Amino acid sequence: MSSNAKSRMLSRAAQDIAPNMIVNLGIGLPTGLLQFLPQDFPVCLHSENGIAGIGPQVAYDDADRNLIDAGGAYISPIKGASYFDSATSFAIVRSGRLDLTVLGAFQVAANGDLANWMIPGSFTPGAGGAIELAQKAKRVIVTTMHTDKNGKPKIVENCNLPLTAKNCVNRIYTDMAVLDVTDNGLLLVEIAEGNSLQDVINATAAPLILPQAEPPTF
Amino acid sequence: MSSNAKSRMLSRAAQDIAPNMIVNLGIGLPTGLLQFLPQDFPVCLHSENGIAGIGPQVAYDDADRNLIDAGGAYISPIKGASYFDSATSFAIVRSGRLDLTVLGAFQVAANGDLANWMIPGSFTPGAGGAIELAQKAKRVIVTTMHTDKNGKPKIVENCNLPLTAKNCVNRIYTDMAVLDVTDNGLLLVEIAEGNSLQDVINATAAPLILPQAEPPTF
Amino acid sequence: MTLANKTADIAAAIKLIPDGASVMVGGFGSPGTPFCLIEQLVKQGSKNLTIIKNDANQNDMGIDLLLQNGQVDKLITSHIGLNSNAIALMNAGSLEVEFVPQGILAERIRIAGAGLLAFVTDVGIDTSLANGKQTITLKGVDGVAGILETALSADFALIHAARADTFGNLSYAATAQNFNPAMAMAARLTIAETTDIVPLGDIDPDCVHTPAPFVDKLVHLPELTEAYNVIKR
Amino acid sequence: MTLANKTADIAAAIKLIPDGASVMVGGFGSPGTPFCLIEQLVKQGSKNLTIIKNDANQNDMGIDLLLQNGQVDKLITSHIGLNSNAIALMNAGSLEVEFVPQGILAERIRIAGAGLLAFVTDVGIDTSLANGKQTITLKGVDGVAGILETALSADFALIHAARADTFGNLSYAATAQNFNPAMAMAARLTIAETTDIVPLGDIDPDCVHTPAPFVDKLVHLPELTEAYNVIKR
Repeated sequence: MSSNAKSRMLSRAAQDIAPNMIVNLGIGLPTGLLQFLPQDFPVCLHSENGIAGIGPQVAYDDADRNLIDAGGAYISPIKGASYFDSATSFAIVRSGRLDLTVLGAFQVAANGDLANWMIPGSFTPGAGGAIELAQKAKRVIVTTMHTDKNGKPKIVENCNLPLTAKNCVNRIYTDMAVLDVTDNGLLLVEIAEGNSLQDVINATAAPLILPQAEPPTF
Repeated sequence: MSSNAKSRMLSRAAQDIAPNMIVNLGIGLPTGLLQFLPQDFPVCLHSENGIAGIGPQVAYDDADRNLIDAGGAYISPIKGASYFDSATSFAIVRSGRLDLTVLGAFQVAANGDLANWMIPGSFTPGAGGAIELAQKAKRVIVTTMHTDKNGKPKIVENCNLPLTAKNCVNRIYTDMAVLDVTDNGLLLVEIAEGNSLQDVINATAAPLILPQAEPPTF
Repeated sequence: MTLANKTADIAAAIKLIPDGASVMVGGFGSPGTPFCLIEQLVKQGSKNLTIIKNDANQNDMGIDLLLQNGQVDKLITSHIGLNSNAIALMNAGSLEVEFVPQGILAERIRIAGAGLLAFVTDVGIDTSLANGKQTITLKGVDGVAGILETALSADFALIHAARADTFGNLSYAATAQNFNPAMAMAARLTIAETTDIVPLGDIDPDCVHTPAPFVDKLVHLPELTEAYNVIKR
Repeated sequence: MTLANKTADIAAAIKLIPDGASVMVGGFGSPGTPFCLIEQLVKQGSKNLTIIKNDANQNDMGIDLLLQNGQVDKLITSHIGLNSNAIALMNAGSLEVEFVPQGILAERIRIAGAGLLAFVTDVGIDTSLANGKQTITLKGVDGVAGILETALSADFALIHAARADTFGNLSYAATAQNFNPAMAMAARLTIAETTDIVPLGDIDPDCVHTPAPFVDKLVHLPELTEAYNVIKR
């Protein structure tokens, strides 16, 4: 994915964050959304290792060795932050206090099934907190490349990898498109600049519901 | 119970507190044990409303309105005290961190069954924390008058009141005697000054195992 | 990034509580009881409430005012021995009381706040407390392991804090903590009162007892009324 | 009344851990990991250990040293993606790994610390995570409500605290809190390390994260070694 396409995707996904949401950004791509929020945007960022109120990342030399996010990045707290233990942190998650979580994906299915923690036989690191985030946040969006590094579609009719959670994804942002998971399947919402409708259809291994009018670009 | 008999009982029961124990003293009579401990005695007093490290009671005019024990008495913390919420407080209780609890009783049975929270039809205030204290403390002792205000024995073969916990009491201190709950029944350990062996037998509605030698007085 | 300001007018906050609501109320005895929020609920007069509180306060204070005002259908509690009015209402059959052992009550509330469904405990297993409750056997273990105790959530929680920042991070004083942290977690909408609302950053993030994600509305009290003092006896 | 002094020599404290013990180790990544206690356990060489830790640290630090030293039979964890050595040992079949979703791991530990037997959750109910687990139906509710997750206790817990008083009241710094409070509750014997042991009364009782009744031995560290710094990448 070109750095342009990635920026465009993250910038578009950042618009999903409404004021005053409590948001958990998954490790990797999702953390990148932050740079596209206005500096004084009202949002409470939660990380499952025990903080609500994450501020900007800090350089190693300025880092507090006791203060990281779940991905291991050195962070700073904003004013009004709180620290808590892991049991309390997941109490926030499971009791439905997260308005939004943004996750990566190995595969997303047409019904919103998500697989993002295990590729049997090749990569089994454990799910960390992904299962509870995916199952319990009020809104789950995925940011991912549309295809894997071999060009294989990651958006599929049915996942063949072990699921993180069933029927949990609400929206998918990729380098090629924005897709909504609906009761009737995947609705094409927007197309990334430089891609044709046919490009998106070809790169997707699930049927797409096309809008009446030409889908807008982003 | 004369104030002398009561003092003797509490003073004798206080000897059950070994150095460095974590102890919960039930509401009422048991709290009275404190006055018979040396001032610098090493013990951590827990109260289920959320403190470990209770110090002396304080007068109303000097009281911190946020600091009471479970019985509602104004207390002070000793140095090294901690405050915690109710869930954590009972985590201490149920996980077996209490070395000793001292409870009152309506009835104690020969097998250590305890009834101390409900007299059906006349008094049903709820059990508060008594059930978990009785069931989970490593050692449970009861301080009580030997008979109720009508002279009816409180130490019985079987409780007819609803149980707080089964088979939980290790030792009973009364105004007349000290009794141990053993696998074979109640063992008479000591007799309070001024009472004869026959007095104790008459006031007890359960068989007593008598020691080989004359039981010592206290 | 900035954080929402959750301060609200007391009348507007309590207005959210309709007839028939379930309401958790913090406090163990007087400490930690949100007397002002309760009094506003009395003034408002919402009816057919289910109240969840460790105890029933004492006569003529705290939730006893709701009981006396006929606003409460059911009380879930561990102990009401200091409130003769509550005992009388219960004995007269005009108040349904569900007694729960104190630590089981705290844990049923916390489990709800942790987004879980139930827990298994051996507390009370050999007594009448187990009557009517579902028992659980564990795979590979002979015999009944314990009683299933279900999560206890509520529509609202009324919380008394010593201090809060404008985002709703709460800290409590001494034994006024008690049921407040678990209840703040277990309600669908949590309203906290405090005399001391401070700017963001004035509460050390390491000393927050209830993180703000659990708190929805924050009511500033100009002062503590006489009810907040432990009763002389 | 006075309170016990729980300070102990590091070698004497770790000496208590025999072959075959189950050991909980605090920390999420580097913050909160008791590196010095772990290194003493490596030095001591206790074998056939079961280690319970959120993650496997990174290569060549923390519990990876126990893994590399062949001291660990089984690891119960949520994620080992940053430790390629752990993944290799697992794939080679020389290390048994039980994966537990992170919040379920935290709660299984906390439930043990709360003296309870199990809890019921719908987390993972529709996925392979439910395979082989006992499911529970609730009385009066149709269908399976959730999975029974059993309490996870251990013989020992190794804890890193920012500060402790001599009685063992602990406070943690920032995200170094993580699994430490629940693990301190869930072990039969809890050993905490800190560079900062203060006299009784120097920790505000309202700011204690782990109350001393959960702590058995307290090891003073003269200083933090290089391992305590988050690794540069």
